[in-house]
Order: sequence, then structure tokens, then C-alpha cells
Amino acid sequence: RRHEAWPKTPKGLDRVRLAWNPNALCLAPVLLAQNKGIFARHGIDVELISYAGSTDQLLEAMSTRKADAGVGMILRWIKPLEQGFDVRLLAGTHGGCIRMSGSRRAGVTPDPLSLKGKTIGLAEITGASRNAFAVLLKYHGLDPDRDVEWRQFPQALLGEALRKGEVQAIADSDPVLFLEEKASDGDMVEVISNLSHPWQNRVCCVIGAGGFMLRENPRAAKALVLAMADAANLCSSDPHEAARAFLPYTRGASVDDLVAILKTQTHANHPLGRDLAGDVTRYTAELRAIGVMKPTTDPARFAGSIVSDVLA
Amino acid sequence: MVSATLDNETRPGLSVQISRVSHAYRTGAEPVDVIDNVTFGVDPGEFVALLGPSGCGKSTLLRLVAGLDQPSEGKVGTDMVRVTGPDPARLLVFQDPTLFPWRTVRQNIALGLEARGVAGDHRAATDEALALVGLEAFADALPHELSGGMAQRAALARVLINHPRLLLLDEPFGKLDALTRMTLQGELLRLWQQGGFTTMLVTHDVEEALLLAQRVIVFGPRPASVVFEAEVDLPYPRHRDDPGFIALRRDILIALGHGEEL
Amino acid sequence: MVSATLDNETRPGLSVQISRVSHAYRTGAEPVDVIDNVTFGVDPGEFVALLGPSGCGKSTLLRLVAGLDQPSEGKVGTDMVRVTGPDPARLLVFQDPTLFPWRTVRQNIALGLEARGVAGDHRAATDEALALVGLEAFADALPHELSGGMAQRAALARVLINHPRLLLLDEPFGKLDALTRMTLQGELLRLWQQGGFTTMLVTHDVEEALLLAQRVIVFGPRPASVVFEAEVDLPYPRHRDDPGFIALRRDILIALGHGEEL
Amino acid sequence: MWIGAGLFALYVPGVTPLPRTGLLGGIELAIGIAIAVVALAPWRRSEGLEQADRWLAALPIGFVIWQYATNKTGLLPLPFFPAPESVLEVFTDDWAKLAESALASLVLLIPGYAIGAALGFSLGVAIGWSRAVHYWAHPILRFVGPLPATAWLPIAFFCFPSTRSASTFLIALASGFPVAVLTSSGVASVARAYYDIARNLGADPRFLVRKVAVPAALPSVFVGLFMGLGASFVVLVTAEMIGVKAGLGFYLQWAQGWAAYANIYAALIVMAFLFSGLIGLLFAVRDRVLAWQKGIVRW
Amino acid sequence: MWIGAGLFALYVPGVTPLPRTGLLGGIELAIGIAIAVVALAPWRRSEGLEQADRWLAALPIGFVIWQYATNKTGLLPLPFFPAPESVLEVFTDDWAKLAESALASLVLLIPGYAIGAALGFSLGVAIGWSRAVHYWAHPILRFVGPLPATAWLPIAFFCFPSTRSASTFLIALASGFPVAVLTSSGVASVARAYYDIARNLGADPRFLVRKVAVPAALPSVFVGLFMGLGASFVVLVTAEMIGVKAGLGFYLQWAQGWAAYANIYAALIVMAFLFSGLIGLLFAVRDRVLAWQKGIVRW
Ligand SMILES: Nc1ncnc2c1ncn2[C@@H]1O[C@H](COP(=O)(O)OP(=O)(O)OP(=O)(O)O)[C@@H](O)[C@H]1O
Ligand SMILES: Nc1ncnc2c1ncn2[C@@H]1O[C@H](COP(=O)(O)OP(=O)(O)OP(=O)(O)O)[C@@H](O)[C@H]1O
Ligand SMILES: [Mg+2]
Ligand SMILES: [Mg+2]
Repeated sequence: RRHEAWPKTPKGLDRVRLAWNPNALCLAPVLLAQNKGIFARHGIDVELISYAGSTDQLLEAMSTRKADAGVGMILRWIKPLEQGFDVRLLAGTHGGCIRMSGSRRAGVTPDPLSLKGKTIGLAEITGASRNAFAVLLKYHGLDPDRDVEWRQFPQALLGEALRKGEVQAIADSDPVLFLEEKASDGDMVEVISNLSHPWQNRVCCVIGAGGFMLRENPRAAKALVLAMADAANLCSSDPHEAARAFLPYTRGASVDDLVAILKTQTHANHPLGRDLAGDVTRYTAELRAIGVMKPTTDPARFAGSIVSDVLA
Repeated sequence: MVSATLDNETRPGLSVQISRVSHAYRTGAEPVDVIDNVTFGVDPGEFVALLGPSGCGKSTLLRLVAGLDQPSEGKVGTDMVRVTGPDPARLLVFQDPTLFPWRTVRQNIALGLEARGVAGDHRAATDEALALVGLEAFADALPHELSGGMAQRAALARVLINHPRLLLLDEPFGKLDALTRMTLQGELLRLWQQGGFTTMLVTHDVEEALLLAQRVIVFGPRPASVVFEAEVDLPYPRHRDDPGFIALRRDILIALGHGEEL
Repeated sequence: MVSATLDNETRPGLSVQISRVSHAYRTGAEPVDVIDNVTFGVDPGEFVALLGPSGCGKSTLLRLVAGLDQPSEGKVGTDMVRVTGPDPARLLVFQDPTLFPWRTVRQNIALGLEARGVAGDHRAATDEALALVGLEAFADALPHELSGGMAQRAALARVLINHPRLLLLDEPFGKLDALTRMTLQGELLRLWQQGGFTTMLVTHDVEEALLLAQRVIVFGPRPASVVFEAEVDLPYPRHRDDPGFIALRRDILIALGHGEEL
Repeated sequence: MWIGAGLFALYVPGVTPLPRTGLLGGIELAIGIAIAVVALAPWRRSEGLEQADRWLAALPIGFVIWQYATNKTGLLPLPFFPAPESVLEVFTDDWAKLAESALASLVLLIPGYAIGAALGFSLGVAIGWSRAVHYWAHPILRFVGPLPATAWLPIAFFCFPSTRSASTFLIALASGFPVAVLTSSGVASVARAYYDIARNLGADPRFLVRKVAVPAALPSVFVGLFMGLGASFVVLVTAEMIGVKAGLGFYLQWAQGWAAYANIYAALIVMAFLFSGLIGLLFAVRDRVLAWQKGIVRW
Repeated sequence: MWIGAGLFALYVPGVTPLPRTGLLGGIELAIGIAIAVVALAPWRRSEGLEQADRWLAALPIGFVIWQYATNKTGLLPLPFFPAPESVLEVFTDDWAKLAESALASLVLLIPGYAIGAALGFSLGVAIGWSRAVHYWAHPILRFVGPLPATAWLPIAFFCFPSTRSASTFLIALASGFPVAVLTSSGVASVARAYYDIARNLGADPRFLVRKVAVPAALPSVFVGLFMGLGASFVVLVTAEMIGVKAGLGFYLQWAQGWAAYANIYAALIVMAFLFSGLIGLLFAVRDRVLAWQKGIVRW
């Protein structure tokens, strides 16, 4: 299809179907961009469609034209992308948003080494949390396969699993962790997050697009990236605004809670092109070292093949 | 052997009281009146035959006496006690054999023994019942492997094995050839004479009624009411060419609306 | 009206050839031999009655002629053509009525017309068939609301409405009282005389066979083989006290193993 | 009963004051009064009411126990077991979203179910009827039966042009399976005697299928339709994981992500009512179609 | 056929060389030769083989098409549609993990299914038999039927002491539901005449249930057991979300998280075979128990 054939609104804006997960607070800038007309200003009309299931469905959707673009966690995407989906990464949106907290009563302290011999609860055994913390624990001197045990529970039951003593620490994204910490009366303590040393400057979430979009309408792809960057900046400077935009999608959290969470994330960090590829390369190498990525995958080549610089 | 089970067991027969019984089925839009104010009694140990046109309500009446349905009006009793439900002392041989398809013939025949929790091996009793109706060779056959007449005989055996005090028979010999029928009629008569149970026999065969019963009751067309009643005061074994037999036969046929045939 | 449907339709009856037919059922462990080398023929338009002890294989034979089963050995043919499957020209009235429980009596009777795609409103035809068997009042009843005899009549009507050229009757009047039975026998005779179809009637009632059939064939006990055959050379309507009738009756009863009764 | 429950709700103090306690008590009182009025009314009593009487009596007891165990005493822990007023609060505050979700789900569900039921029925008839179809289809059913709906997602994605059609496919598949199984088992267990009679009367295979096999199998088919409807609701959650903007399954997942149990239960209640309504419809149809069974089976 | 497929696999070049092509072709050739040997063997031909002949012929064609469409031409896109050799590769390389998962699943599944089937059967008999139980249980079944297993997770998790028992509960629930529905519908549609006869012969309700209702309902019960088995496999994925360390559902989720389609398909194939094996067992039992049906129904 040619660029001219791309669906447009009556006002001439390019329609973009953006897949997201409405449970992820770190995607608040998406709503901000939507509400503040930032997308429209860049000439696109974004329709948000939710993909609440596992990541592969979102990637499947993008590579079979069910969605044009999507946002999600790089650490969740990177392994599926190795399988050869027709999806390209365009930009990072921010850093942070995956954390691990443990129960003081069970002997977990802010020191990652206190996790030795503990069981960690996760919502997805192949998810971003597992990938991130396996790398980070290894960095801190723990063998992610032997020194700790990982167990899977539905997201909503992670807190209960902790209370029941089935696990001593849980790893997930916010707001789940934040809400559990709040409900634990100070028992829960953050051990580590994906902004912990040495990942302070790493990106957490990325925008990706189906390969067909880049081929048929690179202009809209570029507009999406720019709009998201604007929105992320806005979120970084005015988290209250973003929190208010996201509030209708929450239950049991106040604007202040949301702001507190958003402030733990680095919304000013949205790498593009070479920077993004660099992050991807590093992640790939690290994941390869813990046996997630195939040993035959060359990190730099792989990063180069899945990152597209739409601004270039 | 034989005497221990089907024969020689003399418990007094039940008396039957049917008083002002009316019955209607209410399945369709309008109720179908089937029995209309019928009153009669049966003495303990008596053998009564019931005759009547097709669809007049004979089977229904037997169901009421068996306690499977409750009459819309009036009372049905046995031994002066109102019938409120089924009881193995009053056993009905249904018009349709309806054997249980998942049980062999022998198991079907043992049903009543099992149901009443009669202890022990039922083999001897069932063997005897099978021999009585001539189905020894088909003890382990499934019901669908039987012919129509064989199924009917199995259904008869299924009831006889239980020594009812009141035996209700709904056209039990309808599908049998003349010889088998005669043999079974003879067996029935013998069991009745020895066992002392009361018998109510629905049949369409006037001669059968006269060969077996002490009294014949004829119903009119639906809704059933008694149109004719006669004592059959002939000694057993009876003969078709006995003048009393012939006279009664004529009367009954006339009561059944059968004038011209005579 | 009447003449247009059940009566007066004269298509020649089918002839039947049964030659060296043997049949065995193989459901159980050992095969059950049911028919043993039976050979006989039926002329077009002839009325043949089949008699034999219960379970000897009569129903099985009718199923073979109807084409519902294939004989283990030998050939069954009609009009010199081998029977390989069912055909509405050869219709069997089954021993069990087996009406379709989800259809009303009228719909059950119209089954054959529907099945053969006979166009138009079947009301007149079904009305007539219902009247023939005396079920006008139960046209819209469901089968479970019928008495045993009524169901049997409905099954008869379900077949007669289709004008078979060969009518196979398996104890069609077994559950009927004397009067209804006589009426229907008369109707059958009338239809047969007018319609010219061939009839094979299985019955246990020797008198019925002699009142209706031109020829009587008697089978022996299972496995069925022909043990007696007789022409009934009496004019219609026949009478039970006709000396020829009485003589034939005696012969047949003897053939059925019924010596002492005479 | 209801009146008692209402009073209980209103006047027994709770552990934590919840905003909708008054409303809940009020509704309970109102129902109680309404029932009393109808029951004592001089005009003819409704049969439905009488049939439901024991449930009507049991429900308020259930409410009282629920309230007692949650808000009034805190016996059952939050957040798993919210008080009834919290669930009611979801209905009063979030009804627009719930209604939208319910509608969206129905719009997705009904075509999917209809397609699934129709195809399942046809396939079931074919399997039950034809040995050849049985030979080929039965092993496939055996292999396909246990596969979870998510396993179909990639294929559905690839084969269907839109997410909507992919979701519809998943629902149709889930509901078609029980319909097919039960139709085929119904058709395969039709008494041979019916076929004999119809064949003898000149029925061709088409007639045998349409007028003998299918009517005789209908009781079983309706069981299949019932189970298929249940399955379609269950798969809704999966089907709504892919790119929808509203729907009960979607709402449920979203609420789960926030551990908002009151919302979860509210969504489940809406689901249950929708399902119950559809089932009611199905049963009404069945009771008409299968009226002939009444005299034959126990009820 | 198999030999042809083997040759196709071996000698037609693929788009990208895959490591297990040789093995696949070899296996196909071996099967082909084995079949040829058995078929031409002088000793008596196996009946099973003859019955399966058309499937045996169709399968290699399917393999060829699959290979043709994937690796040999790339007609179907990666990663959705891996070539057969990729799936085979999963089996050869990951068989230890797959076997462990299958075993873990079975260990979880069988008690859950057994409990569910037993309870579902009892409940179904009770519902089908007793009007009172029907009155109370039927609305509950109607409400509970459509609830997805995930909805039960919190409650199961809370009410059961261990995750294992919670998972077992989920499986039992999922498999019990169809068993209960089909048992109850089977019991409720037993011909009234059977009850009449048994009651007349002196049967008490216990006897009526055990010796009349249940045997007569068995054909339907077996359909329920079949559907329940399918449901238990489907719910495995959900049940294995909570705190297990191995299992097919778990493996499936893991593979999905990585979008490792070859692994997904491999797990599905294992599931299908397990299921098919269990179903085979179930059918064997049924064919024995319901042997009496053979002469009555069409087959
Ligand atoms: N379950 C039922 N529902 C409605 N009507 C019924 C039912 N059973 C029987 N009837 C009707 O009751 C009447 C009498 O039936 P019943 O079976 O008692 O007759 P019968 O005298 O035994 O006849 P037959 O000699 O033909 O067996 C019939 O007209 C029949 O239509
Ligand atoms: N489906 C079957 N499977 C096995 N055996 C059968 C089957 N049907 C009938 N038989 C056997 O075949 C024999 C003849 O049966 P058939 O029904 O032909 O007898 P019949 O002469 O019609 O007897 P009746 O006068 O009692 O109806 C019987 O011994 C019966 O046990
Ligand atoms: Mg009767
Ligand atoms: Mg017969």
C-alpha cells in the first residue's frame, strides 16, 4: 500500500491504532498525549486499543496488521522479537517501573544479597521482571537460578502470596507493587528496581511499530515518536497532569499515589536510534548471559535489525 | 427346589376395593376422562378378568390399583387400606414389556429380588422363572435380542418371581402363539391355585377370560364404566365347548357390542 | 374423497420369492440361527398368513422381505428382483408400534407421505387414515397419550396411507379387543380386495389367519422352517363354523404342536 | 426476610463506614416491602413468585451473612472479600462503564455464539450421521478439544483480517465444540428402530437426518447449546484480551490488574446475570421445542 | 505415502536450512517402511492398522503440505508457523523439560479430574433426581457456569491451604461442571416407565438412583466425562499460573511469553496426545460399560 492509501480522519490526520496495556501506569503519557491533543498536533489521530494479555499477542497484532504500533516493556519484548516478528522498535519512552520488594519479617532487606535462598513471586515467569532481576541479581553476585527461586502467581495474588509466606519477595511493575507496599504497613521494603545500579540510565518502555507501518507511512511513525517524546517530557515536568489523565483507569489509588509512582520513573529519558540500539544491545547481551536469548544471537546485529531510527 | 420358590408359597391374596373411582389425564389442553365412576371389589384370592374396548381405560385402572397413579376421584384400596403408592405385594405386568436394556434377561428377572434386597444368590429362583416362561436358552441375552413374544414372557417372569399377593396382568399373553399361550395360561392357573394370590387380568381374548377367571367384568368405551359383570361358575379345567362357557361367551360378546358375529 | 386416497387405487401387488433363505444374528458370542433354509413364494395380490411359535423367526423374515436386513444365505426377491434395501412399495407394520414420540398422531401417520415428498396438504389423507383406525379424536395427541391398542392402530394407519404393493403385517391386531379387531380385519379385507396388493400377515390367532388369508404357512420352532402349508379355499366373508374352516383350524393347530386341545 | 436484612444493614454498625450501606439497606427494605405487598395482595398471586419463594427467602439471609462476615465484623479479609455495599457501590458509580462493557460483550458474543452453535450443530450432525465424517473428524475433535483458547490466538490473528473477527472465531470455536460433541452423541444414539421405520417408509438420507436424527437428538443438542453458551462466556476473557475497547472480560482483567475485587465481583455478577438471561431464553425455547418429552421423562 | 514424505523432506531444498530436516525425513521414511512391512507381512493383518489406514495415508500428506508451506517455500510466515522440523527440534532438544512438564501436569490433573468427576457425578445425580436439590443447585449452576476459572483464583487461593490444593480445586471445578450438567440431564431424561417398573417391584429411592437412573443415564455421563476431561486440560493453563514450577500449562505460558511458537506447538502436541490417550482410556471403559447400547442405537 502507498502512503496515500493510509486511513485518514476527515480532518486529514493519519489514523494510528496504538496498542497498549491500560493497567500500566507508566504509560500515562499516552493518555496525556491523547487528552492534550499532542497527537493531533503532530498530525496523527491515535486510537488506543488494549492488549491485556501476554506480550506475544501484542506483537502478533502488530505483525498481522491488527495494530499499527504499540507500547510496552523492552524486557518483555526483546525475547519474542528474537523469533522474527515483523516489528521494529522506534523509541524509548522512559526508564523505571519494574521493582522488587520483599517482606522485612521474612528477612528481606534493601540489600539484594538478603534474597539469597528466598522465593520471589512473579506474574509472568517469562516477563520483564524476571528478565530484569535475573540480570541484576547476577550483577550483585547472586545466581538467579540457584540462589533464589521464582514462582508464578496471578498479578492480583502476588501480595497474598507474600502474606501467606509462599514467597518472600515479589517483583512486578507499578502500581501493583506500590499498592501492596502501601497495604503492608511498612513491612515491605524495596530491594532493587530496574533503575538500580548499573541500570540508572536504561530505558524501560519502548514504542514499536509493525514493519508495514514503517514501509507505508513512515511519516506517521515519526509523528508518533515525536508526540510521545513531547508527552513524556510533559509528564516528567508535570506528573500531576499525567496522573490526573490516568486516574479514570485506576482503582484504589489517589492522584498523589500516582504522582509518587510516576516520580520514581525517568520520563525524561527517551532514547532514539543509536541510543536505543545501544540499550537493546546491552540488554541482549545480558539476557544472553543468563540464558534467555539464544547463544547464537549477536547483540549488536540483533539490536540493529530491530531498532529503526525514524527521525534519521 | 421348585416348591421353594414359585410354588406352594401361600400368603393370603389381597382383596381389592375400587369405589367411585374416576380418572382423567391432564397432559393436553383439555383433560381426557378415562375412568368414570367405577365401583367394584375383588375378594382375596379371586381371579377377575377385565374386558373392554381398546383405549377405554383398562391399563389406567390397573395402574391405579398398583398405586402408580392416584385417581382423580374416588378411592382405591387393597385389604381395606387405601392405596397411596406402589408396593411389591401388588405387582403389575405392564402392557409393554419394557425390559431394562442394559440388563440381561436374567438380571431383568432378578430385578424385584434385588430391589427388595432379598439376600443370597438369585440363580435358582431366576432359573426357575426362566424355565416357567421357556427362556432358559436366553438367560444371558440382552432384551434387544429377544422377539416380541419372548420379551413379553420375560416381563411376566420378572413379576411372577416375586410372589405378589395381588397380580395385575395387562394382556400378558398378547404376543404369544396359541401353544405357548396355552402352556402359560396353564402355568398361571396352577400358580394361582397353589399360591392363593388375587389376580386381575386385562385381556382382549374372551375365551382366555373364560378359561381362567372366576368373574368377568366388561367395561364400555372410554371413559370406562362397568357395563357387564358375570360369575364364571365352571370347574377348572374348563373346556371351550362347555355349554355354560358358550353362553357366557355370547353374553360377553354382546356386552362388548359384538352382536352380529354370533 | 375416500376413493381418491386409500381405496380404489389398483396397482398390481408384488410377488415375493423367498429361496433357500437362512439367517443368523451375530450380536452375541455365538450366532443365533433364526431362519433355516426357507423357500416359498407369494403370488401378486395373494394374502398369505404366517404362523409359528414365539421367537421362531417370523418378524425376522418380514424384516428380510422389507429389505431392512439382508439374509445370511439365500435370496429374497419381489417381482423377481432381489431385495437389497427398503422400499416404500413394500411396507412393514412392525410388531412394536414405535411411533415417533415428538410427532402427533397425525404427523406420525403423515410420515410416509412426507418422507416420499408427496406434495400438498396431507390433511385429507390423514383424516381418512385416522377414521379408518378410529383415532379421529386423537389426531393431535402425542404418542405417549395413547393406549397400547391405539398406538398399534396408529402404526397400522401410518403404513396403510402409503398404498404399498406388498403389505407386511406383524401381529397388527394383537392389542385390540374383539370388536375393534373385527372391524379392522374387515377394513383390511376390503382394502386388499379393492387395492390388489399382496399381503403377508404374521399372527398368532389361527382364526384370524383363516378368516383373512388365502394361504397359511406354519413355521416350526427356531430356527424357522416351513412345517405346514395350506390353501384356504373358502369364499369371503368366511364363517368360523364353516366345516372347511374348522378342519383347517384343526390341521393348523396340530401343525403348531397343539394336539390335545382339540 | 428482606426487611430484616435491610434493618441489619442499616442499624448494625460496621467495622469501617462504607458509603453505600444506607442504599443497600434501603434496597433490601424496598424489596421486602414489595414482596410483602405482592404476597398479601388481593389479586391473584403470581406463580413465578411462589416458585421463587424459597430463593427469595434465602437471598437476604445470604446478604446478611455476607455483610456480617465482611463489613460488620471483618471476618473475611479485604481485599478478597469486599462487603456487599462495596459491590453495590461499583454498580452505582461505575454503571455506565459496566453497561457499556456488557453491551460490547454481547455484541461480540452473540454472533460468535450463533456461528459456533450453527457450525457445531452441523458438524455434530455430520459426525453423528456419517461414518466417514466421523472417521475424519473424531480424531480431530479429540486432539482439538483440550487446546486452550489462547493457543488459537496466533492462528486466529493470522487468518482473520480484523481482531473482531479473530475474537469471534475464538468464541465460535469455544461454543461450537460442546455443541458438536453433544449433537453428534445425540445423533449417534438415536434408536435404530426409528431409522428402520422411516427408511421403510421411503425416507432418503436427507429426510432421515432432518426428520429423524435431528428431532430425536434435540434433547442432547440443547444440552450442548447450554454448555456452549457457558464456554463462550468463559472464553470471552481471552477473546477480549486482544484489542477491544470495552467488554466484560476486558473489564474483569482491568479490575484484576488493580486488585479491585469489588469491581471484579460486580463484573462477574453482570456476567452471571447476562448468562442467566441468555440461558433462560435458551431454556424457554427448549421447553417449547421439547414439550413432547414431558410425558415421557420424569419431568 | 510416508516414504514419499520422507523423500520430500530430505531432498527438496528449504528456504533456510534447519537442523532437524534429516531426522524428520528419516523418521518419516522409517514409519513408511514399518507400515509397508506390517501391511505386506504374511502374518495376519492388524485390524487397528486397517481401521487407521486412511489416517495413516493422510498424515504424511499433511506433513508434506506443512513442510511445503513453511520451510520449503516460506508461504506461511515465521514466526507463527514453524516448520515441522523446528517442532521436532523442540522434542529432541527439550524433551526432558517437556516430559517433566507432562508428568507434573498429569500429577496435578488426575486427582483434580478424579475429584471433579466424582463430585460432578454425585451432584449431577442429585440434581437430576431430587427436585429440592434441583431447585437450589440449578440456579447456582446457571450462575457459576459462565465464570472463567481466573475468577475463582482469589477465592481458591484464599480458601485452600496450599497452592497445589487451590490448583486442584480449579481443575476439579472445571471438569466437574460438565459432568454435573450431563449427569443431571441424563438422569432427568430417563424414561418414566423404568421408574414405574422398578418402583412397582419394591425399589426404594436408593435403588432407583443406583440401579435405574444411573445406568440409564450412563451414556450421557460418559459424554460429560469426556467434556470434563477436555475442560480440565483447558483450565490447566490457569491452574498452573499459581505457584507451580513445571507443567504443560506452565510450559505453554513460558513459551508464549517468549513467543517461541515451535515450543508452543510442541507443548500443544504433547497435550493433545496426553488428552487423546486419556480419552482413549475413557472410551475403552465406556465401550465396555455401554456394550448393551450397541444393538439399540445406530452404532
Ligand atoms: N399419559 C397419558 N396422557 C394422556 N392420556 C392418556 C395417557 N395414557 C392414556 N391416556 C388415554 O387414556 C385412555 C385410556 O388409556 P388406557 O391405556 O387405560 O386404555 P386401555 O383400556 O388399556 O386400552 P388398550 O386396550 O388399547 O391398551 C386412552 O384414550 C388414552 O388416550
Ligand atoms: N437383534 C437381534 N439380535 C440377536 N438375536 C435376535 C435379534 N432379534 C431377534 N433375535 C432372535 O431371533 C429369534 C427370532 O426372533 P423374531 O423376532 O424373528 O421372532 P418372532 O417369530 O417374530 O417371535 P414373536 O412371535 O415372539 O414375535 C429369537 O430367538 C430372537 O432371540
Ligand atoms: Mg392398555
Ligand atoms: Mg415377532
